[in-house]
Amino acid sequence: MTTMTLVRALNEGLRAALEHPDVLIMGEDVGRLGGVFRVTDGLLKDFGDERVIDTPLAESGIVGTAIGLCLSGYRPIVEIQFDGFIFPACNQIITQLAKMRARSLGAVTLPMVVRVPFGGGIGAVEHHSESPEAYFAHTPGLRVVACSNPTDAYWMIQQAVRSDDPVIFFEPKRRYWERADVDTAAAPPPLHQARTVRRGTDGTLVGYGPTVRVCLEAAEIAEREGRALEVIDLRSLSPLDIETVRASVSRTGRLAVVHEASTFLGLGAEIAAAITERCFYELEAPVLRVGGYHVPYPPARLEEYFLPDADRVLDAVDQLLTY
Amino acid sequence: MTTMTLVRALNEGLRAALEHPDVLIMGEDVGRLGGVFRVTDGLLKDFGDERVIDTPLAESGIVGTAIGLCLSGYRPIVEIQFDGFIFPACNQIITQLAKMRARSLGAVTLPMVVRVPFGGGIGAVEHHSESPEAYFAHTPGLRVVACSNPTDAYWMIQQAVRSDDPVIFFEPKRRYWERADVDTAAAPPPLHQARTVRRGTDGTLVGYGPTVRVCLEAAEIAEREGRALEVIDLRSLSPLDIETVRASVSRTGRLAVVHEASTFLGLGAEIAAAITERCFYELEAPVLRVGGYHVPYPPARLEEYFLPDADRVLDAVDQLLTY
Amino acid sequence: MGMQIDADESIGESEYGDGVQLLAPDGRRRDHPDYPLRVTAEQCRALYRDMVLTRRLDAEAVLLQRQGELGMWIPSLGQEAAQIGSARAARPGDHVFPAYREHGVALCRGVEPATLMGLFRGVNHGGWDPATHGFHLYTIVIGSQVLHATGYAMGLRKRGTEGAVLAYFGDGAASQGDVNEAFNFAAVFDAPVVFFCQNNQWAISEPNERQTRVPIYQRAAGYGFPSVRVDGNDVLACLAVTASALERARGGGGPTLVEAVTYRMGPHTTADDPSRYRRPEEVELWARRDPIERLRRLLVAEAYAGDDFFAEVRRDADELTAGLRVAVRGMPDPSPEAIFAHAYAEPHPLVQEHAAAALAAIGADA
Amino acid sequence: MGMQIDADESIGESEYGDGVQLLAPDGRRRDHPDYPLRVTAEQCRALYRDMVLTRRLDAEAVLLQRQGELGMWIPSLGQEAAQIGSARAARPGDHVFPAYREHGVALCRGVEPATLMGLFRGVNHGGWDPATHGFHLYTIVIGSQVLHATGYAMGLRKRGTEGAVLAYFGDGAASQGDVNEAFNFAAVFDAPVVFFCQNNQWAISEPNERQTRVPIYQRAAGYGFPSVRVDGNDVLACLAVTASALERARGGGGPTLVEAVTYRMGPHTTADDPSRYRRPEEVELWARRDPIERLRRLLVAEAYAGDDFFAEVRRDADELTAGLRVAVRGMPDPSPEAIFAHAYAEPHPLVQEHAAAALAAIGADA
Ligand SMILES: Cc1ncc(C[n+]2csc(CCOP(=O)(O)OP(=O)(O)O)c2C)c(N)n1
Ligand SMILES: Cc1ncc(C[n+]2csc(CCOP(=O)(O)OP(=O)(O)O)c2C)c(N)n1
Ligand SMILES: [Mg+2]
Ligand SMILES: [Mg+2]
Repeated sequence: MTTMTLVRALNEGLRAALEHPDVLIMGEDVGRLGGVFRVTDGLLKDFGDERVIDTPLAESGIVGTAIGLCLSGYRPIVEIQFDGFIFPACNQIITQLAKMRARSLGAVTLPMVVRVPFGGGIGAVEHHSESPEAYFAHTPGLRVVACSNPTDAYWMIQQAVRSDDPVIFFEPKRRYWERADVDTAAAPPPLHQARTVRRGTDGTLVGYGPTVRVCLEAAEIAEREGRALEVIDLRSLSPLDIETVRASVSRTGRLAVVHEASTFLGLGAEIAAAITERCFYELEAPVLRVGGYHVPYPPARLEEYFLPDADRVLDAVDQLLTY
Repeated sequence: MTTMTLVRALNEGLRAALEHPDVLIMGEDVGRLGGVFRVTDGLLKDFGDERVIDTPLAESGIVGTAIGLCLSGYRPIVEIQFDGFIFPACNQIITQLAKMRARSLGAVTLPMVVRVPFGGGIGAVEHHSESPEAYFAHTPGLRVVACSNPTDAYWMIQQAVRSDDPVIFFEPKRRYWERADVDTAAAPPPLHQARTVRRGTDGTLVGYGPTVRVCLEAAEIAEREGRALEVIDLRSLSPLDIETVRASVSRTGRLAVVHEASTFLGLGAEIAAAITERCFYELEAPVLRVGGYHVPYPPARLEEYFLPDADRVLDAVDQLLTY
Repeated sequence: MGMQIDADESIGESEYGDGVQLLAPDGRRRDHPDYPLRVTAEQCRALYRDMVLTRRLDAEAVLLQRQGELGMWIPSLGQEAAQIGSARAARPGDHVFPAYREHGVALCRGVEPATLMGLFRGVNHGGWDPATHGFHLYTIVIGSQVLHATGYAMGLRKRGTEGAVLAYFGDGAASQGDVNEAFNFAAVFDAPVVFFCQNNQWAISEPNERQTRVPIYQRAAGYGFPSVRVDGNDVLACLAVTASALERARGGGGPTLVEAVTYRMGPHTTADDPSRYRRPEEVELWARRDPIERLRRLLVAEAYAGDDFFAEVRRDADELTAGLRVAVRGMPDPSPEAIFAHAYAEPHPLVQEHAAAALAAIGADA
Repeated sequence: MGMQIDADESIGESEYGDGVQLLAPDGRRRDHPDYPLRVTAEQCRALYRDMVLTRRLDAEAVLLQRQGELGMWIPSLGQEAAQIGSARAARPGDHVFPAYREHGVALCRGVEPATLMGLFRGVNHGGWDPATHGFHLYTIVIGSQVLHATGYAMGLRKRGTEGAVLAYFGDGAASQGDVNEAFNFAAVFDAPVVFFCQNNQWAISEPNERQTRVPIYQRAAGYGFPSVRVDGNDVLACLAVTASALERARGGGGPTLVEAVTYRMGPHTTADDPSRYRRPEEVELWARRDPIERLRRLLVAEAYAGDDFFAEVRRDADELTAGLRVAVRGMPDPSPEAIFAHAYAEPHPLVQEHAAAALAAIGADA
């Protein structure tokens, strides 16, 4: 059991992954600098510049050459420096990375991980607070996960690297510096399994990445008001562990989904649709979504009004309980 | 009243739009060839090569330079040759086109239209049958529409060109050669208004682009079985005219949404979530989604099994009626 | 607009600048100081045979398309020298990344012609195993494969594996960001990759001058690696230039860009109508520069081959096309399960759910 | 790894190849056959003033960031000559597209320093009107603006408007597909655009040799337009070279690429720690090549300016920074309505719905 930040947990997880000789790390500033968030700190020194590669500044080039490296037998872990900079790589991710296995009738395997720090709340300038997960979750052929805490970070990155499918790996950047005890010995749950992080009976809150903590905060406040909310950390966005959510909702009858991306066609929409299909008679209220508004992410001084917080979650809970 | 194909209707609409001297047409093969689908046939000849521009083969370059042309006072209509080739332009569309107005506090206006032939059913090779609309509908700052018939094509393209916001304009490529009488004198409905194309009381089918006809076929079959289905052509995907759908569902109590994109985080998910919020007590059954499976679009010889057809829609209707 | 057409039949300095030529249009060998190619009669015959088989395969595919056996075809007509010359320069251990028109290259890499046609018939998106053939799948999104090729080459270098990569793309593709990023990655990482641009003058309806203001091969210098223009209708020049570039790559010399100047004699695809954008005289001119005829002249002039040989090649081609016809016609439609089988390597519950629902519905209908 | 450092203080042939220099590090004028620049004492003083104001503005912003008044700052320290020289070459009717470090250029284009800081304070994403200043908003996604600049230039040409476009980007940006596509579009459409690359040796932690194998200015030839390398710490050379390129563009001569060799003296941003990746000696060496000091030497040696002038510039800079301090500190937070106000030009029902809900909730809290 070691106490570590989420950054450090990722670093340790990557370090463990790099023990496999085919694993590579690629990206902008991942080597000498150790990444702008220091997630890859020290890895160049310990594994050398054939394994930890500072690339030219070109996201399409990074993902595209990483595909070629997969084809020649490597398992690259690509870092996209910030969420807003993944879009130049969209063509390589959506038309190539996601489809090449199907294209080849299974002959080709692309075991790539694309790491993306995501979400707002760090007071950054434009393009540094985006939540692009729905684009990739909507893309068949990809797996998409998001960690929310150091322990998951440590294990999930290793599981993602072991997956023979491409995995888009979202890291909650505003939680990077949160600490927790990480048990590097205990066996982790499967990568694509959601986790119930708090039990409750009056309603269910679903979050992932940075909003798991928001849900927990809301649940704590609600408890003081005498309401027991269940909180689920999705962990996996594609595939969704919809069964864990369904089981919860079938007990609580009420569900709110919380994320930072626009609610319009965000994960909340999918979960609402899927849960309503599965729990039509058990739902006491429609599934509600608490999330980003349908406008570009605002400047830092306004982000507190944009980001879903415990208040907004509790408003949704109130609304759920009016039904 | 003139009978014309959807291609011809678009051509006529573009021709009308080009009467405004700031309107440009740009893309690959849009000039001399008139586009691979002939949508821009004859426009180079009639408007000259300063207005109708064959560009280098680079989608990011096309959209990026078109943004610059907007800034210098033009209203470019960009053609993406096929749905699967929009992804190299994702960065320019998502981080620039969609956000520049907000970035500039409204000082900058980008009146661009990006035309995209979309959807399957024409027996094409890979990347020529994609349905990427959800990526753009999820992107704040964009407007997204899809026409389904010649009359709408004629009017909607002109309305899109007149919009001061960027519009992603989806064209149902497998309906390109369908004919209809187009009244070029009658005033069209607003661009972002859905249209009820068939009245019914037993359930509502919502489609857009190529699936409107699929819904109509299903409704016709259902009628013979004594079921009256209402069919709505969404026309606009962002913003959604959710009120038209709500009004219908509040009468019919049942809804299925039909599209070709993966149902996972597709438009159907959003509509299901939004309608369940609005019609919780009026829904007799959960909203069902009929659409693409969560795998890459299959080779041509399998597309009949992939594309939602009347049978699959009717299966969903049957299911809706079991509740 | 429209490309400049040289009245002269030859592809000479006037039109192609420094285009390397080892076989003049009249079939005579020419020397080039940098490419002292020695070829045997046998090698020349083999190249001829490859080119004829490629052309016949292509013609057969056009027919099969007309008969509805293929949904679409992308003719390689006219580009046989560029494809065979370059492909025969590669070794079995090299890895080749095609675009989608490289049927001659596919043949050289041992892909069964019928297998190659699977994707045009619409039974799959590419039915061969890239590893087996050292020949990647066709890539339709223009330029994307050039980055894959570069990454593959980076991998070879990283492992210290003997071998080089050969990446094909077109004159239109040279405008894509991905291709230029690939040039830069290859240069920075000294990747053993040969970029082989078949400049067939057209990107669908757009002529060269809509893609670039200067010859494409000149692009490489700005990224810091050498390049060469070659007469793409001269199979010997294509062979020599590509072999030398691959050799250089294998020896640690890094990337090379080869621009092979050739011509797309047919439509862009069987769905295209080139009469809308190019003049018949241009096509006629290039017909007179036919790459196969050029090599035939050499074979005859040098007595490398007699009537027997030509008859044998014809028979081989007849056999190939006859077999192809049967194989393509007999190619069964895939079962609906194939829609779901290969999207993911590991189980995916939503895909399983979708597959179960779809297959049940199909079963119910049947 | 690590860049080669020349022991010599001067930026000469040895390190910068054909880098144009009109002002030697010791402050003496040098001639260059292609750039016969005649500048008056007044012009030199004005350039000096611009550079000093830029530096002081930058230093003040660093302070304001430390004090928490700005969320982040991107220092321009060391790049004043490249920025002022090039910006002063542009006319009011020209249009300039910056990346995000071009504070000196912003100053020249008349953007209020406090306005410039809005985005770093986090009150907006860019608060000036690009049309008013002929100065586009800062663009953070690397390379994207270079295509906008090219399109804008295509528009100027199309309308026959007098004017040219000046596009800024960095050495790292030169690796992006978008920048290379922009080069090609500009060449093909003969767009009146000057691509001004400030090669400040670093892209965050990555040195030039991770981005390119050869000097960046060489890229242009492969796209078919001229380029020139210039000593980026020589304000006169930057002025002359950019003026000549803009003139060429205005006259229908098409694009030019200028590579200004300079140095990022500070961290990448205030959040960066350059000690992790570069040696202090390198920074010290470049400190001795200071662009402002160089021009000061000229002013003194030629008696273009006396103590009065330098004192006046100091006063002006003090005034500017004092005003800036007050203005930035007094800059109010935007109201929550601003989140929704500018996303769309025309009404959008979902945005209206979201705005109503959000503002009601905020109101209820307040
Ligand atoms: C990214 C992308 N954009 C557009 C297309 C449509 N398209 C297919 S082939 C082609 C022209 C390609 O020209 P070139 O690279 O010269 O190759 P050629 O077809 O001449 O062999 C175009 C525009 C595509 N396949 N991919
Ligand atoms: C597309 C994209 N990828 C990554 C980043 C993160 N990033 C910001 S600045 C920078 C380095 C840019 O270097 P250069 O172009 O040389 O400009 P400089 O900062 O030196 O002025 C990087 C990688 C970004 N802003 N945009
Ligand atoms: Mg071509
Ligand atoms: Mg730099």
